[in-house]
Amino acid sequence: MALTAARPAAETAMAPADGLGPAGAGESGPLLQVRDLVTEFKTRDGWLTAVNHVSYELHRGRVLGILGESGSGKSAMLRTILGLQPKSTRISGEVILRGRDLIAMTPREREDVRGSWVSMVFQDPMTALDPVFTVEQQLVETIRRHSTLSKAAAAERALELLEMVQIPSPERRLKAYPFELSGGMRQRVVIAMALVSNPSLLLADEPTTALDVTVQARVLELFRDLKTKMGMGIIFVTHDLAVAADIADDIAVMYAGRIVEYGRLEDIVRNPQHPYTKGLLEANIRPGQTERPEAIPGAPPNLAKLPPGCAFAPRCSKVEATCWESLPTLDSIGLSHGVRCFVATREIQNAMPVAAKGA
Amino acid sequence: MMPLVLRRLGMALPTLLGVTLVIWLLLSLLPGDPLAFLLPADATAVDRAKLATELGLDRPLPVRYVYWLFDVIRGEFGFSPFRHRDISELIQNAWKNTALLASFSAVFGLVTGITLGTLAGVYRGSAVDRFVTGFAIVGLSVPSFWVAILLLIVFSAQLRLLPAGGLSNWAEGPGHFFSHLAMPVLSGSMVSIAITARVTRASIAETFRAEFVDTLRAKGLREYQVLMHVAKNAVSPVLTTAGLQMGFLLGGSVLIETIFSWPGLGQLVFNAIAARDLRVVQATTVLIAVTFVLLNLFVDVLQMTFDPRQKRGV
Amino acid sequence: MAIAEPLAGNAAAAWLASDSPTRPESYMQAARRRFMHSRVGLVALAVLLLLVVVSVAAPLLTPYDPSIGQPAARLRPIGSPGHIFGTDEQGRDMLTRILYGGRMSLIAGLAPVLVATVIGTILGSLSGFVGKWVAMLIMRTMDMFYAFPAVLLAIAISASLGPGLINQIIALSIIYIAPIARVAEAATRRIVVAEFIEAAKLTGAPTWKILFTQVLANIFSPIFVYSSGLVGLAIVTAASLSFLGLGVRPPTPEWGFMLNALRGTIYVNPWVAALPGFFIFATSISFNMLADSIRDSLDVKE
Amino acid sequence: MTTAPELVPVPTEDHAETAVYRRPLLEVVKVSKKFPVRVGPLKREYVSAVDSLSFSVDHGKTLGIVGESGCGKSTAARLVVGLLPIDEGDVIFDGVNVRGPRQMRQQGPAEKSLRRNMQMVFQDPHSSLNPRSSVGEIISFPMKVHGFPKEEQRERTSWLLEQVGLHGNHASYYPHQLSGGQRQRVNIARALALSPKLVVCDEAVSALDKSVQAQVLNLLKNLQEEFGLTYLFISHDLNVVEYMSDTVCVMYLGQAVEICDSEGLYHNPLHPYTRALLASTPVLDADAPRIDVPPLEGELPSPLNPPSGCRFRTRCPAAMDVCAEMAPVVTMPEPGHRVACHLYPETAETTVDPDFALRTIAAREPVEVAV
Repeated sequence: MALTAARPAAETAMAPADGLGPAGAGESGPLLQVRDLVTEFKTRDGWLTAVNHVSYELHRGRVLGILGESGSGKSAMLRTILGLQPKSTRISGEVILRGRDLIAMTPREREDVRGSWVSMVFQDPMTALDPVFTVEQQLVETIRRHSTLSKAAAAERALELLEMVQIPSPERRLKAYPFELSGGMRQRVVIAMALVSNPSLLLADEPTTALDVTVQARVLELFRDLKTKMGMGIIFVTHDLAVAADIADDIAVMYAGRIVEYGRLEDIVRNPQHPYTKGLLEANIRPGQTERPEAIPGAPPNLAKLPPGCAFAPRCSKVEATCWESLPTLDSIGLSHGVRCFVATREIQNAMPVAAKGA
Repeated sequence: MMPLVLRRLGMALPTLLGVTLVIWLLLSLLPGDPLAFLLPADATAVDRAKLATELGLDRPLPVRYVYWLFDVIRGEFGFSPFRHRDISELIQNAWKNTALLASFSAVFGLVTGITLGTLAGVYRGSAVDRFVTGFAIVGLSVPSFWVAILLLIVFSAQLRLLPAGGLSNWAEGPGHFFSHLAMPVLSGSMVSIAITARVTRASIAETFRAEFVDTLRAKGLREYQVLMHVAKNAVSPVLTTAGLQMGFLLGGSVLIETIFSWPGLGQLVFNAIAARDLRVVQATTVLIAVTFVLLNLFVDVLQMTFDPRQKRGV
Repeated sequence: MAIAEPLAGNAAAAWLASDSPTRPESYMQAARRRFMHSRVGLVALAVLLLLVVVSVAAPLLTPYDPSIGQPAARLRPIGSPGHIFGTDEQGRDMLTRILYGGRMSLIAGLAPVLVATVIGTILGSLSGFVGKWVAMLIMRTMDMFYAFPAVLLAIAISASLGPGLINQIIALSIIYIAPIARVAEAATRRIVVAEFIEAAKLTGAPTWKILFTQVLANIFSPIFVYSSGLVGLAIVTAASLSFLGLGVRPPTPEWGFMLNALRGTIYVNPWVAALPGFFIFATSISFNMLADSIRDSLDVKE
Repeated sequence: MTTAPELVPVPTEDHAETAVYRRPLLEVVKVSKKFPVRVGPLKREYVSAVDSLSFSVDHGKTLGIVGESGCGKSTAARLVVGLLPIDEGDVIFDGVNVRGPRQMRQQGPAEKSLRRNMQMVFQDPHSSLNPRSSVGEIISFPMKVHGFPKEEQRERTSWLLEQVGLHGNHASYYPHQLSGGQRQRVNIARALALSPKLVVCDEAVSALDKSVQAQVLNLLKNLQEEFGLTYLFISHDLNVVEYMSDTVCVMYLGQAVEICDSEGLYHNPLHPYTRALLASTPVLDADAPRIDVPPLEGELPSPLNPPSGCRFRTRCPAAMDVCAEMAPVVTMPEPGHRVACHLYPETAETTVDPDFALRTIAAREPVEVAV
């Protein structure tokens, strides 16, 4: 595959350009640490908390799937990492990548980090590319932003990148405008653009949601390749549990801006603990299914009007009086498994009295 | 792209025909007696009939229109009995002066408007934005002829800095030349500045909301590079409005030229209206309207070069 | 929705109560509420109402006749005793003429927009909804009017009809029909592709019924916003026509014509000469600000 | 003038049994539709959106149509209900041939009853409800058109709201005050207002959050059981279509490539495209049985200029020479399992009635084309 061949060239190409200095400490630890991240938006009715005290870690070569429905704060969280939120947004917490806190960076430093240390792939390939520039123009400008390559060399590298993401007849596609490409091809161009300087972290915001399933299958395959062959850490946001199961190593389930359950893929798929995660698994129609799915009642909450206590309480089948009064903590219930639910934690503690407690 | 340009040209032809037809109908059919002004009060019926035949008024309507149209195409507009001159000769002199004033106003108005609009669009919600938005609403509401009179009061009547009217040519020195242009240009382009600033601001602000801007930022592009992308995407509505501005300026020239005694088409129309010299009104209106149609045609073709879809002939 | 009844708790009850508004607000109620909170809009509305009241009540407010002057009291400056706004070149009281002139200006600004809105909406929505040759016929004709600079077309129409308030209103109405028809057509075309129109067609409802019950309410906002924005412009354009002598006949007071008449006196009595223009401006900007506030309250994207 | 024919709950005995000698409620016979597309300044070409599509749906059953974007499934839905005029072919509803919008605009009793009996649930929870109408007005509009008395309109509206799991108070709500799932329930209530026999669901759950999607699917199933509704269920999600439908029709580039009962389709897909579709659908359980075929190569060909012969051949892993030369005929390699592919050649055993090639039930009686 072209991926391995392309890598050394890319490294030499990008090394000198960014004025970020050497990557700091933490190279040996987790690639990315998000600590207590809070993002608040200003709206007509006051401040709205889209990301609510979210913390997690991501290691090199792993894919973290963030699972959530509309309004769960999953996209807002990705944008906060990259600093793409409007100026009026209130942000607190730390996002530590290669030893540097992205939140504390100056806007100029963050511009340098974007596209070099961390890249992003967006949901809708139809709108993610500038419609009035050719694919080549958009790739070359990105390459030259993060390297000292000449125009000709950058064009060559652009071709290489298109080959890497397996676009058929790449020479022709370079000269094309986005509207001349199919959805799947556009998403590959967006991915190629994200790979320009071999980022160590790739953020993917529902990158396959707008694609047909046969195209989705091939794009997911591409992501798997990127993970194994380039060793980057990927945060893959999706609303589709089945897609997450297809690509992620670890999964964090978000509901109303908070992580309600996290764990390895097997933990989540085979041993879900939070009633919401269970509900999502149930609601997902499986191939060949004939029995009725058990639906979660109600609708995802309005962030401007969250219930007191647990945000899932109004839809929860196991709701108790305490759920309405106070917010459960995210308790660790296994080596890599955690859940934010009074009932689930209690049941597990009752079953295994010696189990370690606390987050 | 070429076939598209041709297609656009093809579409302009019926418009041109329609425009001439509307003006012709308005000014040769609606008013009562077209001969009343041309004949002495004691004219006999024979005189009338003779004049009517001379002017072709006894022919059926469509024929009259076609004859008139061919005259117009040849530049034959007839004779103005009030000015005792050929209308085409009158128009020719006035045309140069109006073109001079209108192009200066257009350049000034568009440059100022686009600059203000871009600033406001880039710094949305800032003090600059509020100033531009406020200025735009004033510019939209203020009558240009009132601005002209205010300028006259301040700069001619009170301060005695600028001449109250007339035009100067380049030979008399740039200072002299521009002192005559300053007030007409300023008052005439007020509305253009306001509209252009508004449209530019809206277009830039809208483009900044587009999703690809996120991609550009996510790639790490510097903010000025992002602005370059936004600008190219935002240009289309600005171009459209630029074409329309030329129309405002040409139409508005009637007022501005009258106030500043600028011997252009506008003043010609004004005097012709006062004298009910409808053939002059007709000729001038046709000329301005045709210019407007052609300008918009030019803008449309220019726009195609910014749109890759049209460039590729899709 | 079938929400599991929670296991009591006051917090739960309170939240559930707040979650289900008992009397939801309709679109128009929401727009009215938003408008009542916009300071600019309310001020503009107040100014305009004041203007309407004083110009209607002009005979009660001033002892002078607007058309008869005192030759002895010509060209008094602003602030003269008995003539707060001074007098014009014929010795007529400016305040009186401004008040009476307001009637003409308001009528000349509002009437054409009203007429053009009705006709433009009918033409535009019909062409947007029916499409095909109807749209072709209507919109091509509109394009023809669109190909003129508006002021010039108004001048041409007024010139051919002759001066007078009615002719001026006709001229202005004609020039505003085309742009309103375009807005109406675009809005209609956006609406007719919506799925709820397909749903209405599926019931077998006749076209006129769909147009009235489903389409009109939805194109009302954009058209209303556009038309209200035109009033300010129409007032200025009407004044321009009068300025050129294509409006009311003297001695009827009208701001545009007054401005023209006083043009010659700027060296003698400059600020009185500027007064009528100020009132045109103030009326026009009030309408424009009102229109902006209405647009924001109706939440229509430009 | 008319009273509402109530949605009468069907008797509990298996109605499929009683339907044996009835003709299908809906028969779609070789229906084609082309759309003009401007390709140059003066040139116009035709996109074949639906090409010779045939299927039928029995009373009380569900036929699912599945396919990717551009396969013509939504066009097919609109052709069936008459929102688009049919270029060629016939749609026979309850034994009556209907040919689209012309009938819809006519106001005779036959047309009125037709309109009552065919309704549609739309995809987009935003654009499917008139933002200026209250929920009550939206649901009662069809009844108003059909002249129901005021009182009955009101009663029936609150009854319908209850049926779709909403509260009577919701009648005074406006669409923007409802969640996506609630809007879709209103959408369904409106479709049921005239007690239709056939409800066409065009991507009715695609825009919903996953947790809400199951609610709406359950609601649709409950309503079908209770009132004996017949569904044409259209979606791009193979799992959902399979779950909802008795029979599934797979479409590719405007053509039906495979029609089969949903179980057979899942366990034994025949057409290479169906196999690819199944293999591409992400699954939760890693150990679930999967069809191991490589993901589809290449791009969807332009519908302006579809490939010769079999339209799928440019992306088909099993493409042969013959595929470019001629379009495959529909065969029935297994009972009730129809497929259009050269891998399944026509023999004496696999041949199907050429006129009603893709009907789920073999034609029992000649179709009388009425109207």
